Amino acid sequence: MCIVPFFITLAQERNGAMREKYYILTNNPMVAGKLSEDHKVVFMELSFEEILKEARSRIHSGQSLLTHPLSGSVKPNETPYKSLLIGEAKPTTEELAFTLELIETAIAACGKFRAKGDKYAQDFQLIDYTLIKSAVESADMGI
Amino acid sequence: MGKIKVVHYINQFFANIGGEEKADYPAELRKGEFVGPGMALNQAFGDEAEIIATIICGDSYFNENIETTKAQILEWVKELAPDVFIAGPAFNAGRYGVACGTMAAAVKEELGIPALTGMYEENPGADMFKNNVYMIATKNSAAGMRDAVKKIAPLALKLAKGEKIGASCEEGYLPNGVRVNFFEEKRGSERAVDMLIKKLAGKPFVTEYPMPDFDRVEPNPAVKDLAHTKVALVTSGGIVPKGNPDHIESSSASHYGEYDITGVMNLDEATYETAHGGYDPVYANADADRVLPVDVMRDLEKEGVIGELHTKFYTTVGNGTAVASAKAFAAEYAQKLVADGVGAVILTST
Amino acid sequence: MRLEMGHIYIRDIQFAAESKIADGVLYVSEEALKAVVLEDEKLKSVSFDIAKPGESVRITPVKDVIEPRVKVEGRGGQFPGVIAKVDTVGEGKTYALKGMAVVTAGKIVGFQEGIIDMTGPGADYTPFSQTLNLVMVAEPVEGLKQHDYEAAVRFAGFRVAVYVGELARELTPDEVKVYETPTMMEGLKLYPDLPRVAYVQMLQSQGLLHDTYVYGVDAKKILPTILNPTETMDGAIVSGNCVSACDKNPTYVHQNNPVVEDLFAQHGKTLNFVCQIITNENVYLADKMRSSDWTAKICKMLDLDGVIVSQEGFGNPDTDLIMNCKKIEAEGVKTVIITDEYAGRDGKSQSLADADVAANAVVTGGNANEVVILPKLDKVIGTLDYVNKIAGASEDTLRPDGSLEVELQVITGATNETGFLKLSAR
Amino acid sequence: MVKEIERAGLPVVHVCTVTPISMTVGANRIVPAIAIPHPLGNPALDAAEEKKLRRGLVEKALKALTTEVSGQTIFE
Repeated sequence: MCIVPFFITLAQERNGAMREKYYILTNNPMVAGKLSEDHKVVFMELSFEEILKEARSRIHSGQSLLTHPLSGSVKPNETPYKSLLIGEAKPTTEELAFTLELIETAIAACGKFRAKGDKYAQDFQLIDYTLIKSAVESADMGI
Repeated sequence: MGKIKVVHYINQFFANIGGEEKADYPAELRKGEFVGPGMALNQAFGDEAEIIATIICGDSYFNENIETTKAQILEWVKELAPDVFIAGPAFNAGRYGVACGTMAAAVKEELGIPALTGMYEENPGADMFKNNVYMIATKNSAAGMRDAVKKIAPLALKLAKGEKIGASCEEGYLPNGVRVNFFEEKRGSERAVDMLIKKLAGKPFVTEYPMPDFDRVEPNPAVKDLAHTKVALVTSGGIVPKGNPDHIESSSASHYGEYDITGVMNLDEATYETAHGGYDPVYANADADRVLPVDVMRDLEKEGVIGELHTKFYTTVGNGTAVASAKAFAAEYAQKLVADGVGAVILTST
Repeated sequence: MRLEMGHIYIRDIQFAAESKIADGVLYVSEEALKAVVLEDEKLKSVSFDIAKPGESVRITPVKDVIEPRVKVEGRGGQFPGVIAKVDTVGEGKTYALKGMAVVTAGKIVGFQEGIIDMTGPGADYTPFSQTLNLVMVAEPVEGLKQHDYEAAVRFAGFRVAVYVGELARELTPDEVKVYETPTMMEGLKLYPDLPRVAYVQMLQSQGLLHDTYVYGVDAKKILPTILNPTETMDGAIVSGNCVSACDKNPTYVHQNNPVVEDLFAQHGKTLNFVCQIITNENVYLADKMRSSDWTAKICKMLDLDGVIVSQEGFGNPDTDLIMNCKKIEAEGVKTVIITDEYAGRDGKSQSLADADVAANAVVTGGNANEVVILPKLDKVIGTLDYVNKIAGASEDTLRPDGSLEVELQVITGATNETGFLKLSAR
Repeated sequence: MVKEIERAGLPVVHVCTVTPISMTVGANRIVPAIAIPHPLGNPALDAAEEKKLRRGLVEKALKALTTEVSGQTIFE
């Protein structure tokens, strides 16, 4: 069911600027702390599954999902933290279908793993931070 | 503990009573007897198990009186209290396959007694019941009896003894949607190379993880006379009467809703809402017509554009992914729509 | 490119005053090993231990597994761009110490690394219960950040493997295997009517503890490219990935890639093993688009007939795997993909996070959610108190009788997605 | 789901916001809807305007039901 989206055209069509306007949606305090000086960060005190559902609602209302919701081999619920890049621009129908399938599958995947409490919150925050940082570097690179 | 007790279910043909002309043969219990394929099964059990009774029933009799016959047979089986119940094998006989699947699933689900059956993968009974009860894959005719018994007997013993059941390709049952680990002869990379060589040579190969198949269904002819057609509304948006009387779950709902809208001209905040947890419910709760357009359909009905709006609508809640669409429910309520004389359906999704 | 691979079989490891290898026994000096590790001032202390197949020993948390090798002829050395200087490797003569491994363990982060059981049911699910393991447990200096500690332990592991490998430089191998990859034109002339086949290897590349390095370059930063498969035998690809123990590729798997091995076995007979193609699995969706487009383009430009695609990790890479499969098949190149599954503890959930009808030829390494009971073992090398933090382990992991009820996820290499083991599922 | 209704012999039109998903699940007659939370409506409009919008969509759906199609067709 993988529809091939065309992100590159998405960026060029709009206002010509190669940089795509996006913000970071996260429930990870470290991401909010480290990235909010030079990036727009929306921090919400939500669980792993709830932040995915929040991202889904924003996609439903016309924004774009720019990162994979199951990034990182640390499993959903095993880590309480999840950050995602949300694009301000309206996705094409193909991109909407593709990213909806990703987010719905990620939400469904939460049921497969057991929550583990957050004795290692600091480590989980760091992992999630480096994952989204790698995406931010790609996003800032200009496409 | 003594020999494992087995009860065997077969149809009129395999009981040597007769073919189609005897398909109306009523259900019969033969205690202390094995019949037809029961002989081969009993031999295969050796001294580990024995068939303590055989239940025979004509395929027409069963399919035309499903509820009563099922209840009667369940009663017999309950009283016999076997360690395992075997139905069939049915090979490619359609009605026999459905009867075997129905009985094996009923014995397992309602009596909690281990049960299994066997049939050809294209038997209609296969798709219906392979995910409910273990079903040995057989050839498409009784010529495959020896091979079927060789697989049914060991699996029956394992089920009776409560042993761990291996993967479908180890035990010989039709894949039932439950992934089970096992150790292959060759390592994964070697299997991948073998598979690629076959695929390149156009030779058949068996994938180890079948992708969900998006089979195609041809479109029905267009509606000829809309002004005299009954049109029904169906939605996957989870619209239900206020308060969700049937408690339809907010995701991957286990059942669908059927609701009567006789005399209902419009859905509003006081009377209807959405049970679906997969999207922001505010707009659907404020006016459910935004998901299920009853108001406009009533206008079209009044203006004679459509014959009539069906008095019932059907509603489900999927789990959001296209892959896991609610296939089973649709087959059921589609039959009801046909039975109620519906000529066309508008299906709305969020 | 032609490489002679000399196999030297190690049948025992012992600590001794002086390091040497004599008739199959590795004698190694703890002081010398410690000196090699503590060259890096970011590491405060290190301890070594030996775990042998069949012993009642559990190693956890496992960070990486490395096979000691030494390059005796040809350009460059082991782990180019990481330990040895950058140079094109994969030709000449290399010796590998078979039947043993260097295993690095240590607290990088308080979770996620894996378990190796040398005996019991757990031993069936990891290739490293069959090797003599020289285990290194390193401790960081106070206040060292995780990033720096991960790198320090990773490099220390490679240095130890190189030190041990050097001991074999003057020996004569017990067995020699020759691997040769012809250039494009040579290959065409040699095997005009054999199908042209390549191996597309997806490398984990998402962030701290999720990285892989190619000649020292972080795989996140590469565009898909081609390698001679023999380059991987000299450590061209190394693991910086220690999450999801069951389906990450330890460096040992990169050095002994089973797909490379099994394609070479058929090379010149039923197929022409043209080359290895490497690509990544980034977090940013547009990166996935670019990398899968690029990989399919390379397959087309090389006039390939078929490829085997292997992934690494869970969830996110499923999307790249299906994208690669779809786009390569769309170029008329046939694919077989290797994956593992997360079908839930009951085996009933949807195994992959993505699916497509093009992926009609799949090999699976099994369901990583399946639960297994690991009995209490006499000795633990590393630390056990992290075990219920390891992926797939849950609060009630450590049971009263000391046994562990865990998912296969926690066992190093259990459902490896290069097809290293025989575990599968249906 | 839509396939089961078609298989039962009933012509069916799928009014769906994300048409590629409708294509994947096998619908033969597809009408693009407005948005996921309100497929046949738009809360930004006043009641009369919104009903007119809904009417348009339903009429397009009925047109799809009365049009012969040989394969999967999206009625823009």
